[in-house]
Amino acid sequence: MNRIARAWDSDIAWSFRHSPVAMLAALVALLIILSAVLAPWIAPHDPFNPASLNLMDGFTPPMEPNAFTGNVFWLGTDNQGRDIFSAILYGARISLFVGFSAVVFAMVLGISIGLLAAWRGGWVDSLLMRIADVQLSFPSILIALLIFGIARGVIPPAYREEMAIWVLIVAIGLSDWVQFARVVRGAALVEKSKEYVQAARLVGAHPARIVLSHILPNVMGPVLVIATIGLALAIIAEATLSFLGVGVPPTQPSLGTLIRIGQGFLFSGEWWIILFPSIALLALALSVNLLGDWLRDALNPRLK
Amino acid sequence: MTEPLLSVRDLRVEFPTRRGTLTALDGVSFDIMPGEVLGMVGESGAGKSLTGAAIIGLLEPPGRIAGGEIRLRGERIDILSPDAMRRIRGKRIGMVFQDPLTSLNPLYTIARQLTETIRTHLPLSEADARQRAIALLDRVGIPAAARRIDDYPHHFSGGMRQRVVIALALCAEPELVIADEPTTALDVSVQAQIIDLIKEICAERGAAVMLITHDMGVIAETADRVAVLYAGRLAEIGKVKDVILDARHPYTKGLMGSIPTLTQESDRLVQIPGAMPRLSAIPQGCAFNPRCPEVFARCFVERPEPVKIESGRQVSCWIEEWKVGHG
Amino acid sequence: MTRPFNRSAMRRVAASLMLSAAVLGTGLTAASAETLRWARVGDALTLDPHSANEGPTSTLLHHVYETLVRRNTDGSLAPRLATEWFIHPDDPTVWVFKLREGVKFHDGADFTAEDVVASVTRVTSETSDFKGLHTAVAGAEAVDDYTVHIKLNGPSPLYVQNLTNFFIMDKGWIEANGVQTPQDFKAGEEKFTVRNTNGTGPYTLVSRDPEVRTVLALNPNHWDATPAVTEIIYTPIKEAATRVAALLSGEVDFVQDVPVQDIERLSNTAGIAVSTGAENRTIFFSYDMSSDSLISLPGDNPFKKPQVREAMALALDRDAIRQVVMRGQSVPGAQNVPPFVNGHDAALDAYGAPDYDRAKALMTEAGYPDGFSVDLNCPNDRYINDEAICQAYVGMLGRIGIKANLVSQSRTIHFPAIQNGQVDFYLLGWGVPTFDSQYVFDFLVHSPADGRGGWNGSRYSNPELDAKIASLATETDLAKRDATIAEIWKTIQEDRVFLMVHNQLLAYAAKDNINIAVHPENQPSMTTVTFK
Amino acid sequence: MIAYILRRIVQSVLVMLVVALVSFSLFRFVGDPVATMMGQEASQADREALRDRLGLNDPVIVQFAGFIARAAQGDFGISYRLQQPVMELILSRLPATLELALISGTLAFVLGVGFGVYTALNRRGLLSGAIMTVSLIGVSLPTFLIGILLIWIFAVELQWLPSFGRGETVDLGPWRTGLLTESGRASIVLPAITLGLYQMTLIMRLVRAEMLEVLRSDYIKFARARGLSDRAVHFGHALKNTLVPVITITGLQLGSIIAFAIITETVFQWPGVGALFINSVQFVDIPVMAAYLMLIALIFVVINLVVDLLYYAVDPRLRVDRTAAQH
Repeated sequence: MNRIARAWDSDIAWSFRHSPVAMLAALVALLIILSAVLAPWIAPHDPFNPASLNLMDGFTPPMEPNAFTGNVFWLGTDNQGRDIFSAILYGARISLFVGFSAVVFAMVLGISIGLLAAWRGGWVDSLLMRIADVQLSFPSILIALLIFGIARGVIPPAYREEMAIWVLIVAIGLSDWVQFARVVRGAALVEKSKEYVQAARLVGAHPARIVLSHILPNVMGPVLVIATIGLALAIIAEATLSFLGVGVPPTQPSLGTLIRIGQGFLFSGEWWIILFPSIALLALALSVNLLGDWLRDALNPRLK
Repeated sequence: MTEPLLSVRDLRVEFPTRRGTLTALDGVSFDIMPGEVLGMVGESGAGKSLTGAAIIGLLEPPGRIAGGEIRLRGERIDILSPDAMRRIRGKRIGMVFQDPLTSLNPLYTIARQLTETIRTHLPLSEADARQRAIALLDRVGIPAAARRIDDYPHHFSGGMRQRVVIALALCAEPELVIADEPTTALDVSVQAQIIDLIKEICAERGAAVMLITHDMGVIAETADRVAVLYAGRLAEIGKVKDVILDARHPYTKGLMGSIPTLTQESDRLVQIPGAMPRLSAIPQGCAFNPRCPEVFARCFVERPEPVKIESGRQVSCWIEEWKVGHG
Repeated sequence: MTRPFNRSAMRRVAASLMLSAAVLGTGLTAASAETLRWARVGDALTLDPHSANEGPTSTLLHHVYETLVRRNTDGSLAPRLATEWFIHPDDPTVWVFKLREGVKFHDGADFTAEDVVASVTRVTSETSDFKGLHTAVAGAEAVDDYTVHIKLNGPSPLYVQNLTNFFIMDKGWIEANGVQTPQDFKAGEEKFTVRNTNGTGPYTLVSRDPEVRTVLALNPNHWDATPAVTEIIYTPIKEAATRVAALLSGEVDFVQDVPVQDIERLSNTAGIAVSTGAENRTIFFSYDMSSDSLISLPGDNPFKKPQVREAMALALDRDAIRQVVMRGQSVPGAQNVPPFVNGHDAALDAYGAPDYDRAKALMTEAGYPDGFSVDLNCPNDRYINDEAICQAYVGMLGRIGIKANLVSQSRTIHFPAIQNGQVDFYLLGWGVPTFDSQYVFDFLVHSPADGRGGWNGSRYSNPELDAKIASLATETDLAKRDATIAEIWKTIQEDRVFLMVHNQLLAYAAKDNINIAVHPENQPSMTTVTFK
Repeated sequence: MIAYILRRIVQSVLVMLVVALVSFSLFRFVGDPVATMMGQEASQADREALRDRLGLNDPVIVQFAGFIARAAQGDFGISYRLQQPVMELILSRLPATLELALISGTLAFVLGVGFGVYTALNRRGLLSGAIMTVSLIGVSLPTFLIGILLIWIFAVELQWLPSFGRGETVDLGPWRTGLLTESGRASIVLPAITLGLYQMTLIMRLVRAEMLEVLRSDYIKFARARGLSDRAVHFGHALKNTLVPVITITGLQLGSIIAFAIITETVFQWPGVGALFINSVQFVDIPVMAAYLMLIALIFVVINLVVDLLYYAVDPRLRVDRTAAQH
């Protein structure tokens, strides 16, 4: 722990303070995350409650009163009369929820597999790493689609809608664990051979304890980097799947779904339906990516 | 007295970092005479390798020469254009690195790497360059050089590879060879052979050698003179014999204690308690003061400048200053 | 003919993309005047002419296969492969067809009465999706080479109205390829007829790449006047924006399914003309009103309660859907039949404003004060803004406590699910090619039995009504028949079998040098297209 | 060498078997084929008869063996959705995807390596910064959004390029190509850019990172110390060493390009296997999904094998343990 604390105290914080890009990215990411988390309290409308929508509000341009209802919406409304601003907040909420959950899932899975491989060694290691190799060559979007397809076949239609978001999380998470596993395995192999771990083993300390107290802190840096970049990837994967129409249901639009809806109105003059969600998605993914990039450089002094 | 081949005066190397500028070398001055072997000794981080890198103009950014001058046969080389400096590297100053396993490009044959270097510096045809390369390999002791020249680096053992590296460093007949810990990465059994080879082949060609090592034993056997670096400053410089027999600087004295452990791989000087300070935390006054057994008040206040105590012998220590002043 | 791409602009982009001009070429080939590049949202489901009774499928097939009779845009019948048809003077249960002479199939075989007989046998077989139109048929007989008798179970004065999508196949070809029965579409059967055709139509099949493109070329031996369009390239483009972009960029000549939101933009684009017109098609919701347990609400079925059905009707704001979702491109109504079909009644078609208070009261009365939750199945690639209509209604239902979970799927999944009784609550559209209400009753209202009720997803079953529906087929007194139709409609409306939304308006967009009129059944024939 | 290839082939077969098991499980356990093929009203006897006919009552291992045997002959059954033999469908769509993948892959590789090398060599340059930032935006923009943007700008507003499909195609035997017609070539531009952009940024970042790593290596330092010109160091030594891992990873990327084509094909209505797959996923068209999976696995295995052999050819060290060489 104090290793992290020390690192935080020194290099990272310094580098952060002196990187305007990182600070701006962090600010944007924080802003989006905060407003997504607080969406139910700060959003003017609840776009997920169909009963609260008034169809007549549909297609209201930004900052202009609706011709029928006279209502004004900051960023306009979509074809169902959903307030785009609220929809973006709620959509980002879904995107972030899926993103974070998928990354945590991938991280837990990857770290466990990585540690298991390193600890057991032998055929367990070869088998797990071979699987990782094979999976790495299958792009995550394909694996996610496949899992989605399987889920579609296995889950009865009645539950599909409720399960959709979990299917998405599992699909994205399952497609993303390999990076974590590799880093953790590598670090664990190095640590495993070190004297103190051997000593701890001799004294009879539980392997899990050794692992948790000695190995994990050492890989926190790279894991954090992978997790950050993974978060951006997961957000984009979620948007892509929703855009392809295999993600969340249309009544609970994520950013990708909003863009899919907006695409239909690209030529008819309702530009705000696609523009604002796209900007939000780009801002979110870009800021997280910039943070990840910066973090990687900051944690890897050799690249300085 | 002949003109020095290489003359370093008040060399100062700095690394600007986010926490302010670190001074890695400070006020380092020494000469190397033609054909002479100068040993450069010190612990890791003392600045030995940096000195070598500064001389051939390959300091890694953001490191830079912040003061002093380096002259090669009287000509300033620290302010040359990158291209002019490049023409000196390999041609007039050759360099041998620590690890022969990583010094050679694994994807090219020995022949390609040798002829490429030769033809960069000498106006030879491909065939002539190859002949020269074979001769060189032969000279550095590669058996069946004509056949093995087309092998890839990984076909050679560590010791053989270092011989190839030496051949590469020497292929344009440089006047000075900087050998940066040329044996550290090698098996103990071949270390002596390589050192001998360097010494022998340079002597044969009249090239001076700057031998960077942390091993006082190697210095004792090989060098004409020795420079002792501590925390980026020159602690003592003089003839090997003098320094060994009559070390003046308390640090050198401690260092001498490590000579008998010639065969032992050790980067730390067990005889002196404590460790060399980090560059960011060099104490005020004499950098050695926390570890010095003979420390006294002045050492904490003022930094000792090198004191010339006899011809070619300098020591940076208040005790010597005091002796000279009162002698 | 406008050139779709500006050549020098093409070069500029080529240069800026650092691609060699050789890779790119110097422009796109413009379609020749005779080729019509036709885009619509989905592909024909199959090329088997008796396998899927579905609009886009029949539309394409009309270019390859032909029917005995065809319908004019005013609803009247015109000769096609039959030159004359009448009820046998001696036997009211027999329809007589005089066939056109000198017609050849694409493979060169002569068209004769035997072919019609074989086609009748095929279209009435078990796996036929059109058998509901031919329930009255007892058998067919070739009297001579060019005369066919179709024998019915009883007198059926309107039977000929059912024949506008009855495609005639070649007997010899059927036998040679072993395709005596239609492809079982529901079961996903593979058959020779799915991708091979042999009709008498004005165009022959050149190539077919399902979901990619289908190319048809002029049949030089066709009996009728030679059309202006000599080649048809039919391209399904699922994404609405891509479809519009393709027309805007000149890659297609004719877009049949113009998204309502793009009508204005396209109308204002130079070189493109948009025409709109009413379609013979209603869009409606329906629900399983007979099962005791719903798939998505096990152990209960609120749709069985009349109050619930009434409440759902009161919650439907048709005008809002017209205004926002359809952008005015629809004619809302309450009777599930288009205005120009026999049996339409303006009084029944009148609809009221939504009344959410009354609806909520009815829900409470029905025992669902807190509403209930159910799946709403919806196609997303068939009707104009189908998914958006469903979504809008989900919101409206939400206001009376009904939580409808939108399950939005491709029509290729949606339709079999309805036919297999795997949906509780769904959206469907229905066109009436016969221009008579019986068609609606036969497929949507009659209990699923006796070859009828194939699309009766509500599983509505009223034996009394079934009898009345069955009587329509053989009733010769047209006044009496119309009265029965009115009675049936009255019961349907009282029982709220359908929750009618609106009649679709169609919008076609094409290059403005192409004359193409909106077809009320949305089955435009490229033979009628002319160029300016 | 032979033994090495054999080992790799055996490994490839094992991978294929594992993927086949997944495919088979899809067939066997996801979505009851009987339920899919028969309506609700089918009788129990009918169902049993169909089960028997489909061999679903055999032991699972027998079914799996049958599946493998049929798969090896390219028989994946009939698509539930399009009622066409799956293999026929896939083969008819494959050329479209392969052409798109190859062109965008080439585009991505050439530009990716170029930009990567440039940004690595000019780390602190303004243009490098700009390229890196733009590349990050490229990574952050989902492919579908890029596609929509390109259609909007180049097809609708400027009307320079087609927005969908492959244009005119020409059949060369079983291979339907769009590259021989003007409209076909114009049609591939936007999809190829859309598909290649993301891969390009990946390759660029990879090349940059590898190149920086290589530039820090000892043999580069030694090459500089030998006085080789920047040009020789950067392009003679650094680039080649950079490209070895880059080529292997890029080779594997080709497989992912084919899979990533799913999105591009959807946006551009490109009639390839990706669009086929996504429609199949929505329809739960198991035979097509299973066959697509096997196809991608096969492509992966073949590419992997080719990359291995390439690696074997390029890297003289004959590093058999590829996993260690990967990153």
